[in-house]
Amino acid sequence: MVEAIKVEDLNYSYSDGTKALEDIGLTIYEGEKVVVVGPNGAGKTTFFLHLNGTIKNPQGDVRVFGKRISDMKIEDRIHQVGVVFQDPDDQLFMPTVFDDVAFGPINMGLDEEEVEKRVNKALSKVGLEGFEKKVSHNLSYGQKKRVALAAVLSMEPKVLVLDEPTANLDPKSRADFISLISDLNERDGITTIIAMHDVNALPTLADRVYVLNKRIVAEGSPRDIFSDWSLLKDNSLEAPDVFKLFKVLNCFGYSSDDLPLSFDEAVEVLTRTIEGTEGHIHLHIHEHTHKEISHVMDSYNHHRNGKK
Amino acid sequence: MVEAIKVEDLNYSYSDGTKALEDIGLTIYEGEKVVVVGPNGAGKTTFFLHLNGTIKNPQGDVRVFGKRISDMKIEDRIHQVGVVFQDPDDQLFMPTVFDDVAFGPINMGLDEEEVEKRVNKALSKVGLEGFEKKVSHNLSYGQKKRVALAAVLSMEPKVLVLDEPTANLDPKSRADFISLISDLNERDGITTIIAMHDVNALPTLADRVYVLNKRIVAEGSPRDIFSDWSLLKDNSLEAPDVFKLFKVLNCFGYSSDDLPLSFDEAVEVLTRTIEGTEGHIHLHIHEHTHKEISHVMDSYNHHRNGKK
Amino acid sequence: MHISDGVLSFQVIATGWIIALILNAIILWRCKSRHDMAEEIPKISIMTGAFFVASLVHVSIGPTSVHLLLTGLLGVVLGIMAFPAMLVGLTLQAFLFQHGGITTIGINNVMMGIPALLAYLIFRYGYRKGINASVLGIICGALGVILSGIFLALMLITTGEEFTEIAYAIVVAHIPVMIIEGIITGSVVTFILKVRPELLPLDREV
Amino acid sequence: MEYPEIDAYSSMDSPIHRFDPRAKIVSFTFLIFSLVFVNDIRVAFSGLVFSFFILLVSRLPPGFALKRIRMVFFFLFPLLLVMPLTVEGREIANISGISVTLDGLIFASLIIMRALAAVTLALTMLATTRFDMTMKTLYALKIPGTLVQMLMFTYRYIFVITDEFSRMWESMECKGFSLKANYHGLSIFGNMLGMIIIKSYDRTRRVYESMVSKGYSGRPRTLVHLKMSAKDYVLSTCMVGIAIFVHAYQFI
Ligand SMILES: Nc1ncnc2c1ncn2[C@@H]1O[C@H](COP(=O)(O)OP(=O)(O)OP(=O)(O)O)[C@@H](O)[C@H]1O
Ligand SMILES: Nc1ncnc2c1ncn2[C@@H]1O[C@H](COP(=O)(O)OP(=O)(O)OP(=O)(O)O)[C@@H](O)[C@H]1O
Ligand SMILES: [Mg+2]
Ligand SMILES: [Mg+2]
Repeated sequence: MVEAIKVEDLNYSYSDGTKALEDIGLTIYEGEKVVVVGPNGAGKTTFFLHLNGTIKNPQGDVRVFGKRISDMKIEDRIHQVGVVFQDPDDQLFMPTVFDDVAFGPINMGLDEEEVEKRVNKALSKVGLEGFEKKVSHNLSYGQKKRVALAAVLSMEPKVLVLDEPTANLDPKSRADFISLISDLNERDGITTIIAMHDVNALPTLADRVYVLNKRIVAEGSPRDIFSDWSLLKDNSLEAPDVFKLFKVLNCFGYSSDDLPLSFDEAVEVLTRTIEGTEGHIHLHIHEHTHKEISHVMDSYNHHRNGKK
Repeated sequence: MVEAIKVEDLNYSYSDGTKALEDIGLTIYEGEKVVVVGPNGAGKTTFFLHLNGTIKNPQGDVRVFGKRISDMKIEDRIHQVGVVFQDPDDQLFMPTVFDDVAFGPINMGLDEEEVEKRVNKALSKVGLEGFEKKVSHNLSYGQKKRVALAAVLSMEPKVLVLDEPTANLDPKSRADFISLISDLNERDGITTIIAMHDVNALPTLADRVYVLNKRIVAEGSPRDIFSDWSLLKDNSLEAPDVFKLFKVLNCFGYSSDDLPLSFDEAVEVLTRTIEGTEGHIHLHIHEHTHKEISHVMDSYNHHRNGKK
Repeated sequence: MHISDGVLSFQVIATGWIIALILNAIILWRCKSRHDMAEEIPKISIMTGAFFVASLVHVSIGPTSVHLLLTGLLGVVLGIMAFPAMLVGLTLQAFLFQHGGITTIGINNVMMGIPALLAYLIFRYGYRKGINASVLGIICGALGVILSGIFLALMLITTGEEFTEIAYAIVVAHIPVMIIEGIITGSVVTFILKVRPELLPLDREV
Repeated sequence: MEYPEIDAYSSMDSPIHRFDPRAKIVSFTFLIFSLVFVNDIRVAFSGLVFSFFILLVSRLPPGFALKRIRMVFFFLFPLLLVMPLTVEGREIANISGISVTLDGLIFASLIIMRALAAVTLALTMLATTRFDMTMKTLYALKIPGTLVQMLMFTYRYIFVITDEFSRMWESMECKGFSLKANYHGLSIFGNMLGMIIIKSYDRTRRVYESMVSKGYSGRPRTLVHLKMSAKDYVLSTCMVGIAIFVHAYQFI
């Protein structure tokens, strides 16, 4: 497997002394989709700043497809890694949508015709054909998010880094955005690295999860991470509702080893299990059910008990 | 029941001609918790601006506890309705936390001692005792959100209006904030009106839901609203994952009339149902199961199919 | 309070453009040689945007209302970059609102930019001498306004003696604005010092 | 607070709208610079009439145009009251010992006509082109790229900061604050302004980060497609001709 991003012994402190990253080491392979989770202030955004060259001399080793990021030419770097930040207003700084989406390709030194082709392609990927002439402040929040994504897609990066892609979006825009990102990963083979708090959306966007809290605290499949409730608790995380519910169903005697994480997966798993068990599942209360349930509830609802 | 907020025939257009609200009419009773949902740009924030007197001469009738809002003195109005906006950075403009939380009470003309008492009370409500001297701008995002809430609580409003209280919070802060708000409603009897996109958190914060999309499109209990999938589809909404999952369980022969909306409720309902059915539930595949499931999936996952 | 087209004489307008262009060229060239322009350009632009928006606020005094100039504050916050920032701000004001004029962008830049630069120098010097920053803020805010007023008066008188009385009146009319901006600037400086001191040019190299 | 919407009517159609932006900016600016230095009141009047004619040709809605032109008139109107009293010259009336002079009246009218002509032309020039195009045209006209970039970015963030400002203002008002010109009010306003400055400063870092991730290095690069036609040449020659004529006619 090709190593798309490899980080070793990365440290970072802000000028006011805040230590934001400590001994970060991780490897992300080409074509993977990886989510980074962690509480507010964990250093996710700071970590991403290392991937786009804002922090010019990283204290540690940051490699993209084998090359040190600090040795790369700007044109090469932006062709490898594109970062979409959280607030679209920070990323749309040009007068029109066209100018914003064309900004990267122009900086790459492409000729006019190629720039236009890329702008059209990027806008059609995010479903905003015909918006070229529009002015950013007339767009809705969800549309601005898409333009910000298009402005990075137009550089055709191999690795796409997204900071909180679903925040503040309405449910439809959120679902659209999620399927757009997973399409980019699955159809176009773009490696995606995402930071987010939205655990219910996480399973669709992650093959693998890193838990960051200044250091890399844990790494694993979404299922591994969400099964470890003390890890979740220590890092202010939660498990998806569907996952928690299946934990409870387990207490009622439903037995399946692979607990689903999202609604879609749940339907699949249920169907499979029921078909596999000769067409039915028994849910019942046995001796330990109540104890088991309150155990699950305590483990996963830890946050709720804090303040009461 | 006392009518806390009564709005009739409310219209609003922005100066550039954007029609944001059309013929809004609604009544919210004292002590209720109401959530307003709707897609991005539906007019939720615009509607809230009418409740706090920012829009001075509403085109329509907005009454708070029976009095027209445009006839009320500022001091009275802010004692009745407190609005917490989405972005805490827009609401914290004083040098220290104390100053921010004291801002409202000082404008109400209270004496020093009373102001201090209120600040302490408000800060302890949001769990930030001892933060008085801190500089608001240097707090974490979740803490800022709490300070913004405290700055409104210190005016001791009878009605609390919150715009997207959970956006951008990490899962723990989100859970904390949700339980804080429901405490304020349940223990202190404050009427809460909330706009949000976070459907998984909605059930805990809503007795009643209004769907807004320029007009009031629908009104009802969370269960009514989430059962009406064509309503959801037309207004870019989704149902909570737990609810959708129980719809699927229904297809497998689980029968219960009150489908749970949140994880906590689900555990309760499951336990009750299983106990009620002599200790077990059968899940099985019958003739129509597959058809029913795909029907449920199609109804609720409408957004996913759009772009593919 | 910038002067509109059609009032000043050719000599004054031309002098204004010449001084403005030379000063801007020197400042930008200096900035290019010391800083990374890729970092400076968004910084100046967005800060200019903030000042542009803030200067649209009207404060009502009695029956009339004045809008803010914020020359002193701009100098204190942006240092010598206040001068090109002022050029951008004035151009946009003339283009977007037709406030001020097109032919007078140069002279307006000088008239408001030089007081901003002076405010900056006084602030830095005073702070090094240990004068309280809030007091310095008040002084710089007030000075920025009154100096702009005096410059404006001088330009009018240079254009023709017909303007003498009006020039005096303009200086007098600036006194309330001076007081208002003094208070505002003092409070902004106090605030920034408390919340984000590194934003002020306390010991920053020019 | 309202957005600046100078180009709200730029998508209309008229000969002025169709005028090539480069030629338009050059010839209008030339004409403006010429008309503001006219010293003969009759020529100034003709200039004013000509600029109104151009405004009419552009078909901009009169309400929109007048609102902006009016501003300049109000600004300069006091001259019309003061100058006849203060400027020495031929007396035309005497109000209880104070003489009103014709020279003062003429001088004030001259200034106002020059100013109105300039603002009318400027308005017509700017309102008939999309503002982004105006800025790109400046770049095409070899105005230093650094300045044009600063104009573009500032223009964009005026909208973002206006929204931010309005939201802060709303949240202050809903806590019972109203701005009055007293110490308390002004110092609270100062805090708010300080906050706007700090937030904008923080935003500059984030914007810089996102520019860097798109390969920005400070060099201006923009795509502009402009093509002059014969019509554009004719129109600009006319306008420049008029601009020269108003000063040169005395020598002919
Ligand atoms: N410019 C800065 N100067 C000083 N400290 C900073 C700066 N930016 C961030 N920090 C601090 O660095 C730490 C990491 O911040 P970062 O923004 O990377 O966290 P995050 O994981 O992205 O959080 P969130 O989930 O809230 O977006 C925090 O403690 C934050 O307060
Ligand atoms: N200051 C403004 N000027 C003009 N139009 C505006 C302004 N503010 C909002 N709008 C428009 O009014 C409509 C309603 O906006 P509003 O912010 O109330 O929606 P919302 O329901 O709060 O959306 P969101 O869920 O994204 O917060 C939108 O079409 C928006 O573009
Ligand atoms: Mg972050
Ligand atoms: Mg809103």
